[in-house]
Amino acid sequence: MRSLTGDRTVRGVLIGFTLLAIAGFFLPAWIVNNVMFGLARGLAVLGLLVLLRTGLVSFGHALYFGLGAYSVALLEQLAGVTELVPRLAGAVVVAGGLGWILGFVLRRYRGIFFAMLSLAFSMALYGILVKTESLGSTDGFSVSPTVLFGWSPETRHVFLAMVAAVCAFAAIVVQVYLASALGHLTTAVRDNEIRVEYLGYPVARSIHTTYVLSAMLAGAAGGIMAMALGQVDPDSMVNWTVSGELVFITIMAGAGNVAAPFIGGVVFEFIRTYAFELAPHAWQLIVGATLLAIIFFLPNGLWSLIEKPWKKLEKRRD
Amino acid sequence: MHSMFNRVHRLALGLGVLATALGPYGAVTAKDSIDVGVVAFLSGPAAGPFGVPGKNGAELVIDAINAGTLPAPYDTAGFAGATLNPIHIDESGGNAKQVAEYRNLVEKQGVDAVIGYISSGTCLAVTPVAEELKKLTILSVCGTPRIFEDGDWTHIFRTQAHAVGDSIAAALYVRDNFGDVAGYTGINQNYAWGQDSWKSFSLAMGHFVPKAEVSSTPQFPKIFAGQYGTEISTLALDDAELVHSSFWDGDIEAFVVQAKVRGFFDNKQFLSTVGASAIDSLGSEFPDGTIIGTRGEIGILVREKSGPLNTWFVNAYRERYGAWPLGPSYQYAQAVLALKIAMDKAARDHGGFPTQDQVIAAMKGLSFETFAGRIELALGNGHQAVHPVGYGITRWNDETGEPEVTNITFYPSKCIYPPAGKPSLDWLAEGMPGSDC
Amino acid sequence: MTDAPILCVTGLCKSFGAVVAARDISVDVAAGEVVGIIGANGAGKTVFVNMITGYLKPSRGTITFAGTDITGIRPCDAAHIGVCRSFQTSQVFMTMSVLDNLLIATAIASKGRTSLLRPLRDDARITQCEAILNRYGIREYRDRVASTLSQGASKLLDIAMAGVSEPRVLLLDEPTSGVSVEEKYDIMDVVISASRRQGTAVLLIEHDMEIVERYADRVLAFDQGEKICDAPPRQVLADPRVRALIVGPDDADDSTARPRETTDA
Amino acid sequence: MLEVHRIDVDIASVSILRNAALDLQAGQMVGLIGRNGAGKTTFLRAIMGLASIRSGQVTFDHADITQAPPQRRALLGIGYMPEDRRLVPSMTAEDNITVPAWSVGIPDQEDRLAWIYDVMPETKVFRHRPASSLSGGQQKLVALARALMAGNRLLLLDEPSEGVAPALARRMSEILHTLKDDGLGILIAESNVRHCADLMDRMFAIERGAVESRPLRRKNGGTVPVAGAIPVADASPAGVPARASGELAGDST
Amino acid sequence: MQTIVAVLIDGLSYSSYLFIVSVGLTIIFGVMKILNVAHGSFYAWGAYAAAYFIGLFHGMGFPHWFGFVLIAVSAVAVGAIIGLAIERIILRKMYEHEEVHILLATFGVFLILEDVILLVFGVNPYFAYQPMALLGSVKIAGVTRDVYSLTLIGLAIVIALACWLCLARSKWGKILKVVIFDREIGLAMGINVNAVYVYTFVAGAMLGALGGAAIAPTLSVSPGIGIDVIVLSFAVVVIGGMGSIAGAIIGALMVGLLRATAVHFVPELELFVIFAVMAAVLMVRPEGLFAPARARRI
Repeated sequence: MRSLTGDRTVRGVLIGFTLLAIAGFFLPAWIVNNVMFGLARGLAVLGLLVLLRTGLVSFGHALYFGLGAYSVALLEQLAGVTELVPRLAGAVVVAGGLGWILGFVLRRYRGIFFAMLSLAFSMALYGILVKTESLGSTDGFSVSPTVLFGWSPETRHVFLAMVAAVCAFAAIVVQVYLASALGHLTTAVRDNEIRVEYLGYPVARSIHTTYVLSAMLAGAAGGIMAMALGQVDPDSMVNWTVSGELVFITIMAGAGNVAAPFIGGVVFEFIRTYAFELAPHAWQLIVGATLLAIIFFLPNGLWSLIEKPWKKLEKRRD
Repeated sequence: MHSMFNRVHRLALGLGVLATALGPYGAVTAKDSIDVGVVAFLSGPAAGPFGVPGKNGAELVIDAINAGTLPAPYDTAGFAGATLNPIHIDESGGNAKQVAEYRNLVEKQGVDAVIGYISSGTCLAVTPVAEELKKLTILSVCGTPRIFEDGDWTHIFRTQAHAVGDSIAAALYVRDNFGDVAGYTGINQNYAWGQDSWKSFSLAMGHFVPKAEVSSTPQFPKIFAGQYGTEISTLALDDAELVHSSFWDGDIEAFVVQAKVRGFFDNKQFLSTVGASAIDSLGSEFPDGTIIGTRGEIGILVREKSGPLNTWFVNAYRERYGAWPLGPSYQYAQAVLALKIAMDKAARDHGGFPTQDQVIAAMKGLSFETFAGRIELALGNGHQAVHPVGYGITRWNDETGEPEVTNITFYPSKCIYPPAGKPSLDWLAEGMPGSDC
Repeated sequence: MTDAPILCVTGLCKSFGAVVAARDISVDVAAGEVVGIIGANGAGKTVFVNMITGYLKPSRGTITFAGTDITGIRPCDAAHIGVCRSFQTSQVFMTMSVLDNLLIATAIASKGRTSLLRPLRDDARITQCEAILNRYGIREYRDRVASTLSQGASKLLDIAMAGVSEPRVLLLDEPTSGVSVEEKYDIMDVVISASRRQGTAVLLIEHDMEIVERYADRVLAFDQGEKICDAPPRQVLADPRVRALIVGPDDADDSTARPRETTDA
Repeated sequence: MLEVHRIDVDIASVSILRNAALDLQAGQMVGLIGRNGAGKTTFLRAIMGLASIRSGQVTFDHADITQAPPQRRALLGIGYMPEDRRLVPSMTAEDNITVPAWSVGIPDQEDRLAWIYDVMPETKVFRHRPASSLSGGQQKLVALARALMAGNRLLLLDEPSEGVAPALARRMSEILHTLKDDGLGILIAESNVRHCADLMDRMFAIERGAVESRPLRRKNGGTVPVAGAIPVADASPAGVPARASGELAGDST
Repeated sequence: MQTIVAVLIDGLSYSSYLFIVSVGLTIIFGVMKILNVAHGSFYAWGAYAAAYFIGLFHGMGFPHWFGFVLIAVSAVAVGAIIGLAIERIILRKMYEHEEVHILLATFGVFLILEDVILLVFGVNPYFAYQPMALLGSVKIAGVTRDVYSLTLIGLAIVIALACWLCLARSKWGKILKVVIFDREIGLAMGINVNAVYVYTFVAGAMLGALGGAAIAPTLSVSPGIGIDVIVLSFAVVVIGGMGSIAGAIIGALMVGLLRATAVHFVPELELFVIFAVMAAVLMVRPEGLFAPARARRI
């Protein structure tokens, strides 16, 4: 516990998200929306960040993002569930469960093969969703507003606070995980699998654990996205372009810190909103150009912009 | 006034206060102008045949109303005196994106109302959000019956009748003109619109042409698939001679082009419930003898219909855009018309600029004269329109170098829509009790 | 030294297609014994080690460790029960600091699973690792990123990581290759004294005959997958077959042409 | 013919070579001796243009080729044989050998091939077999032949006798001897000089840290002069991080 | 029987355009080790260029057959211009970057090219049915088929043969083989690898564009057509083995025939089967059906 509160990142995350939740009550609704969408994507990106730490890039994480979103929608369709906790739990459990199953296969793959197999799995789900009428086919489903212990808040600002709380919790869990020996194993596996194996820890298990954690995060993200948006559909939740966007945000954000994905997610959401407003027919062009610019000029992502002053701050406090 | 609101918004953004307290409607008493989101496909396969003609239709009528140049009885300028300032939004990109865009329209741009939506899927997605945000929204084109049969909405209106009437009218037309058809199949898109259309058409056929056999493999390709080689083979191999389709966007053109080369239409009787846009865009390539509908007294079926409003609309449209007005042009224009009528009426009733609730009250159950027919908001507790639906047979006229539709029959709304409160598929399954044909 | 062998290898065979990499190899290693393995490149030394540590499955034959059959076991399980190895080219976590490298090794070695959930940089664990760094003389590199280490230091780290769990069998694959002449005895002294203290059996693959001669209790000579000699060092090195195949063409007056022998001249 | 002036080479921003220098004349065979990981391969790669040189200069026939792309160096007559042969397995031995001729556009291709078969008649025997069906030693010969195709002036050989049976190693020495007598310059990187020490005209020691003076005695009792040495970066790394996992098989193959 | 013939013909014609697109992708991957997401854009650009020019020239009164010339010209032009530009401006600077970064860069290019299409060609769909109409139809086993689709099968065969000849029978092919096997050995053997990369990328882009241009007459060319194609060709390439031409043939045949079978018998599974097979192949043979199996690293 002492190490938890002593961790600067943990403190930073707590303060940041608290401020964000409070600020939410003073911000206009459209900003609140964009921030929520951004946080939801950020949560999925946090999952990709954990995978990236172990050297893997999934080009099919929309599988879990979509699964989380559809869990929320289907829980409502089939069982009328609109409570936050079961919704979120459903999303996490379903995504984590499938992640656990597919993990047995995926943990054997690296590099491009890992990326392609992830893509195949996600597109198989996409294929099912798009073509099955009872799963909403291309339309998907509407998702009604979320209820918190029987209370349905009038404004979405309360929901933002809930989302912020979930994201802060996830960020801290990931931070603690990455600081643990198990978490350091992710980097160890990326650096040298053989050594990890010969030290007595099965590489497959390390990757599997990371993968399930990552799937759960993406599932939660999808669930939150569905709740924030009020709508799920295959093209905006499961198609490969969604996976591509998530990887894009991961690179844009940088893998340096658990807070980076959220910053990246929110920045992405605003870039997209403004790009769409500025040039409805060329917003993808703006997003694509941003992506290229980041790869060329900021290969370590936005976090590298924050890291320097942050480190300086740390030094001063020491 | 509007700019003041912008300033308030900006102020709220800056200080972080007030914004939630002051809704965009606040305590408004009078307005010089209103902002209305107009949503239509501006890109993608649905832009050419639906989105752009729809947007044009809206634009034409909005400009005319703002200027007060629309023929009587709509010759007063403005919407309750205010000028309408349209904000055009592209409907493409999927339902989730549209929901986000809707929120942006209302919460960021602060529009006073939203008109539009072509895709049934998008309508279904946007409706609950519109209700949540309490914003007057007039759906203009989409046809799924689920909107008002599965839900009860205060802020949503639809000035277009739902698809069940199209299907019943289609079955009636088949009964009246192709009564001896032995079997039928269909190709429809795999989302709300296509599925609903096929379901209600086959139910109606069961009722009106009971001896016609329904195929076991109707096709449901993905919307905007663009390529139908395999589907055409399956349909061609099917014994059924009548092929029903509710394709509407670029898909209908792609299908017709691909099927025509393969001689598909020589062996099959094709029935297209909404494909009229392709008649103009494909010209002589469009197969003669197709049963075509336009979902109301609109588009090519009323192109020649006289009357001051229709003549004005067709001529003004042709003059401004160099093309015939299509069905969607009428549909969007009608939605704008409904807004004007309701706002004017509310202003008259209450004196002064009406609030949103007053407009909604005025619009409820409205019955009004449109360009070539009449629309009654009779279903969905006064929120859902009904109107006659007609079909005809296509023919390319070599002399004029224009397509034409012959043998047109309109079926009255009393015949093809269920009574209020009755879900249409149940009504169809029960044999359409109370239908007056 | 106890009499019961800790590691028993019987009739081990391995072939890759037509290439035979191990031909009916049988070896017993007693606890605390240091066994040198020599052979030319491609003689099958590394294949032999890879089979014992479970990286390769033998085509035939069995490997018994402390009375249990461990043939075809996974490397991580082998390590877990106490069969560890170092590598010819050092295998360390390149992007991590030397300390973190050792911390991870220590964390894995401490058998309790829950310890993996504790923060890696646990104070007690750091103290433990610093002691190891001291012992191997790489304390000064504690916070250096592993990729910036010299080959010698990297090698030491590699061996230190292999030895963290105090294995009962330690396989050292060319521990002094890539290490400067001055360092090689230091490394070997540290490693061998640690293993003698813990009673670890060491299998030592080496090209450097001086090292073999000095540290091994017994030497196995391999040629083309076959064990051709198994005897005390002096005896093996004197064997004419070994001299011909492994040590080099026996030209007494040309012996200085071999760099390894000239280097300490 | 070849002069390397104090070159520095980094790989992934890790210094591999520092101030490395060497020179070689036509008809000379020069050994570059050092342990695994000392930087021998990097040195050869730098001369071939495969590793970029941060500072320093490489000249060939007094022309600066420091920044020249590899294909230009091949055109000048420099041939390279990598340590692990790297023949294209699906192509025949002859196709492998003639690759440089096609790519560089050598005009007298046929003559060159005939000359190679003349020097190494054994390669002619299996010229139509796919490289994948050749034994390790045969592959080594093909790799040498391939290096000769472009390299009619200077040969860069990385561990030519590594993993080769003694008989073949002796044969390899013979071939190199012939080539040397034909006037080729030959630079051999070896960790084990056993098989060609007596052919070497000069030796360069490459080892991390300080330079060692290392007189080497010939069979006939003469001494090979140590012409110079290459100081190599102090912090020579234990390898490039990327593929730690590929190297386990080590000398098993 | 009729159905089987229909499935075969539908499957084959679908396979053939998939093959043409995928072979470009697989060549680029094989030689340059780049998984090019922007390949979908080449397809879209090819289709747009062909549809636009066919419409334009038809309107100017050129005969129908001129469409075939335009298809070829569009493919070559798109490949040469866009392919060259991308290789020169973007990829050239990226060869040293991480795989993910290159993949993402091509994703960025894809996004940009998607919108440039909108800006250049507008939002309305294009129809260029004239070449298809010209060739008419033929009746096979009771099903009327457009000759154009059958011609596509022929085109695919021609391209497969040309690729095979080029790779297996020409010096060029052998040089490519060396670069594919090992870029660095290629360099050392005097191959101008940069030039090889340019030619390869342009050739791959041309094939991608040709796939689009050739299929354009049979579909409505509208925004977003590249999105589905790119994953389909990924599936083809992965099933067959990345970098293998024979693999692209097998992959395209499998995807095309599976899809046709699904549409005829279980339309709901149309998309699912393709990706399920892709996943299955990856699980059993990660390197694809036609790539030589290599030892898996731990």
